[in-house]
Amino acid sequence: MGWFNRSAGKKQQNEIPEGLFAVCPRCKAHIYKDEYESAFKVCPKCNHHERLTAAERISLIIDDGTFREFNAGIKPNDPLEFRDAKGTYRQKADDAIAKTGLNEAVVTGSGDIHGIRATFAIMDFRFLGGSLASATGEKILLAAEHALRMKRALLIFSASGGARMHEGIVSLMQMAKTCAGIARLDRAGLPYISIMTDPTYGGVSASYATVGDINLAEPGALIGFAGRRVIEQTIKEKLPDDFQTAEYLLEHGFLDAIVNRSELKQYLHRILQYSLGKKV
Amino acid sequence: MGWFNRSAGKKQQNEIPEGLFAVCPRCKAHIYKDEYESAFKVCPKCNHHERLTAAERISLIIDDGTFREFNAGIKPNDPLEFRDAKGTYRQKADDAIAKTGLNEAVVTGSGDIHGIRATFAIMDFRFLGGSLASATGEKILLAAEHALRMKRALLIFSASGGARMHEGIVSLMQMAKTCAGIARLDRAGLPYISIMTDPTYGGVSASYATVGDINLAEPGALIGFAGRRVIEQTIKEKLPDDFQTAEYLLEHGFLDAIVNRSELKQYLHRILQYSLGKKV
Amino acid sequence: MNLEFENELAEIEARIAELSKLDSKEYPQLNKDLGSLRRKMKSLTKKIYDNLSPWDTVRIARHPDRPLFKDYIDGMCSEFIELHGDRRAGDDKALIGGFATIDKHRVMLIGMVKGRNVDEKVYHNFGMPNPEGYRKALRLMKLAEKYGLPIVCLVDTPAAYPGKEAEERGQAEAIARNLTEMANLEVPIVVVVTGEGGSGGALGIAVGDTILMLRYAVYSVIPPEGCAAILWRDAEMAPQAADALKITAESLLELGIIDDIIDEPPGGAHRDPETTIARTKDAIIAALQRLKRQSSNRLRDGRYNKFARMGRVKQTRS
Amino acid sequence: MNLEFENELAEIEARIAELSKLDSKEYPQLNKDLGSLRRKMKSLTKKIYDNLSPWDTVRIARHPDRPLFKDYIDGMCSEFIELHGDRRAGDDKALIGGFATIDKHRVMLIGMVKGRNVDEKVYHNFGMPNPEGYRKALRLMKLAEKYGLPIVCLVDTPAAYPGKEAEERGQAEAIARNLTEMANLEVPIVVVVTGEGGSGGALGIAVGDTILMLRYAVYSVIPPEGCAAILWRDAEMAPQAADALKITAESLLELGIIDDIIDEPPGGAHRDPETTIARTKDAIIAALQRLKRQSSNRLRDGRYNKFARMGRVKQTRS
Ligand SMILES: [Zn+2]
Ligand SMILES: [Zn+2]
Repeated sequence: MGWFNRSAGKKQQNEIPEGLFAVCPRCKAHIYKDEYESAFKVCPKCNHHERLTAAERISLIIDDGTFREFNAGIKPNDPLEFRDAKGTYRQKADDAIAKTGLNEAVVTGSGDIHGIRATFAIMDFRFLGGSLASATGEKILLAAEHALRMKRALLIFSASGGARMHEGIVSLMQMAKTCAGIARLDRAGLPYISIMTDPTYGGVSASYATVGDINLAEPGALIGFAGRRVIEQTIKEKLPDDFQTAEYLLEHGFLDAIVNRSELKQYLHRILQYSLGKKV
Repeated sequence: MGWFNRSAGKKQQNEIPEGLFAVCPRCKAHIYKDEYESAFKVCPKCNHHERLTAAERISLIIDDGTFREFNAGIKPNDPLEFRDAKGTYRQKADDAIAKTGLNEAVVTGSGDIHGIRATFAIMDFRFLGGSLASATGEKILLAAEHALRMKRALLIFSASGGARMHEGIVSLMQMAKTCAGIARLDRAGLPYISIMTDPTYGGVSASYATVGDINLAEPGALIGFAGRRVIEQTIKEKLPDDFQTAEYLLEHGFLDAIVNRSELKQYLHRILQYSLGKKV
Repeated sequence: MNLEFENELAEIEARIAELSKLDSKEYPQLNKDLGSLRRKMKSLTKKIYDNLSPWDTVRIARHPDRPLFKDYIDGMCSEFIELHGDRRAGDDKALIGGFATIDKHRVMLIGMVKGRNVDEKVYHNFGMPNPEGYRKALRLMKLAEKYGLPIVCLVDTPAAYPGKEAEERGQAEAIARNLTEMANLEVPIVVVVTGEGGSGGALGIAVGDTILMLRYAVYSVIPPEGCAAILWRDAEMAPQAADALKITAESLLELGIIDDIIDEPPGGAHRDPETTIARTKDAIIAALQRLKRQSSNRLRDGRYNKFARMGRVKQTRS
Repeated sequence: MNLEFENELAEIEARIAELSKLDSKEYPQLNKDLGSLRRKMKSLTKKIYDNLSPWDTVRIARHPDRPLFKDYIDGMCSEFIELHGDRRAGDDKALIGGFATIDKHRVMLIGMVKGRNVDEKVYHNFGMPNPEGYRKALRLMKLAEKYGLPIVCLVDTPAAYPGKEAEERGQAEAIARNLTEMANLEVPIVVVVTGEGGSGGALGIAVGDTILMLRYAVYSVIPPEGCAAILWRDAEMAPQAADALKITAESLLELGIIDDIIDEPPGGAHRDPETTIARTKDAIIAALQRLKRQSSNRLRDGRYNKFARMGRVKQTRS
């Protein structure tokens, strides 16, 4: 469990106050920050899984030193030259780049899981809410093509509020574009494993995230097509508390399993051994 | 609509008293027998579709003089040498043969629908409740193989209470056997159209009847897996009146359409023109 | 019903209707006046419709008299045989399909049904499909593939239905599955956005080889009202959002999302449904003829490349 | 729990248990008596189990201590990763499946779960699957096909659940779909009937290349009670119906429905689950080794011919 004991997160989440303790955003328990970080931001009291950055996710899942990022230079495009009340999308994207140190809401590359090489796309919710836009879609399609070329499994970790409306229809088309990549992998008999983390919504849940050969989710992750508020406004009733939780989706048949973060790497390794029977 | 004005039924159903009038078994309306017969036993008042014999069905659907029956000599087998409180299955089968003039609960052959040649399997409920047994399954599989060989559409008219328990496990296996035939047709891209008539239950609904490329049913036909009484006993509540009717199944997504008997031949002809685009 | 930017048109129309009732013997100027009014009507229509804002276009795309899927079925098809059910859970009333004959072409025709009066609208859930709708559509598309029939999809939906049961039965998965499977289909797929192209709910049947759009249809990642509420924090800013989102046929053509625009008659489809439907039919036939010549592999690869090109971003070393 | 035809065995068992508590110093005959009792026990067990009626066999197949699917998972597999859900409506608790490793073989393992105590039984719906169960099973089988994994199905169900919602969601269609799609699968399928093979509900996962059956399992088109109620008009005649229906492994082997019988230890699987499970494991491994050598085409054709032969009837000119 080497990957698990390393201290990982270099960035602090806003929820965690400076000092010795972190505060669980769900149960408000005070947790030694070291303990919290080394447990990859899982609350030891209530099992709340806090959102991870792409870098933290890589350090959690991928064997030390094996990750090779590709297409890191792909940055948001601005096909609509979009501006809203608060300014231009270009500025917003630049701010996101500066804030996160990422060029887009997804990091793609190749790496090993306990020695099994695979292709990865890992979303980072901090970058404009993990929204799906042209550069995100492009990177994911290129990752799918990479997996196809190398005859490897593709693993996508989703974390997204949905399509990035600043790129309008071009964002919407990324749903079809990424799914076309998944479709090619499927025809080639190559495994695609989708891991949904909190949150996975809209244009991402309605495209690559839910059509994994195997659909996994982290405990408590919120996953849905429409947002809770939109639905409540539409049907004019209150939704149950567990609506759109991973546990709710499992019960309704859309997840193969919910996997604790501490077991996720090992779990993926076990699954990959079955999925690559024919190819490796 | 020539097929429709011919007088068809040579056999009298028990429900219809001798004399000038037939009585609709549903709405109890008195109908001129000639009118009733020439409407292929559809009540003009309530649209009740009375069960048809295989011969009536052939005369309703297949162009005059084009039907060529095959495998007519296949008769019930008695793999278990079954006998119950009332005697032997062999005797029961012989009685059914004598009563119906058929050798089994299904008649198979080739014929034309407005000039389009197809392969048919037409069940007859009078023969031991249209039950599926080894000879029934054999004839249906041979029909599927015939359609495959001739590159034609297969049409099956179902009318059955389910598997014939007198042949025990051998009857059960006919479900897998007939479906294997359907699977081959599907792989070859050949159309299979299922027409469910009253009643279609158990081993027949849970095999070939419900996996048509196109699933049709006659109005009011009862179609289900388990019988109403069994379900009511299991769940200990009363079922709605329309439970397991064709209309109910349509609403729940399992039928492509409900077609009136008077329009069925024309409807099948229209559909066949779409289904054979690639093959003919 | 007339939209507010059409008020002037409505006035002239009313005037024409009034004059038309008069007797030309008693009113010698009548024909001249009518002619002049008609000319004015025509030039004003052109002026208004040449200068529509994107938000105006949204209003036209949602116009209650705009031809709906059933009008297209009646107007384009010599035959339509509806095929029901998803074979899993139900028969969606907002998204329907079936065998259809358009000119000499036998196709699988699929589209959203909005309904005209209140009862119809409720029955068809205002054209907002549930997961069963998308699953039925996929079933029919696979049937079309088996039978070698081209697929024609007419898109006109505000959105996939955002309901509780829709979520429970996997609205997201149903759409995602369609996007994935449509990429694999081996028959031609022609898509026409005829009215509202409402986000993922529209895209769920819109992965086509040829994607056409009526002149005053819209196609958007989010309704302008929703976008305005989020980015402007004021749903009233919908016109601004509509503008920013580039949701008109012209913008989509420029962006390389659609292949062609089907022109609407002067004053929009709602003023002349017949011509609109005839032009749509012609455009579909032309697309079918083009696509039918392609092998299934070429079709599939072409479709892949088409979508792969959308929003292609080159690596920029910074 | 002991069945009434095992009463004599139970008495001897009780005697043995009693004697075993005694001290051999105070009771010099002890070891001799115990030995004789054990010999008697053994020979009586053999006598009883060699002369079981079909109805006795039904009782054994339903014995509460008979090993259940979860016991087989624990006993046969070095790893089992359950995969949930049908991606449509739910996650059936009566029919489950997942990746499993049996010896050196990675497989997709699928089976019915009955549950041991009342809570478990209710949770798993007494091993009676709903349509979601069959659809999940099919999804997993197709996944196995994609990954080139053999499929192993363990059958133990009274029936597919005859419920209202089961009908509404297409119990018949779900089973029929499995029968059809399983015929097309390109990977080996090994089926073992371990307990109750309840009609279509069992067959829904039992279209195999190799079909095995435990010695005291039963497999029937209808439960004997149901058959008796219909044909004898008296459910109490179930033993007669069980006899007539030929539902034992031996009868099924004779009829050419199954390929082999897995012997149960003396006194049945419920007296020695460990040995039963070990033998089942060995039989599965042997079948896998045999089937893995066959090409996918040969497998598929072989499966077709296997079922086509069942109940083959020759034309007799009369
Ligand atoms: Zn906590
Ligand atoms: Zn009547």
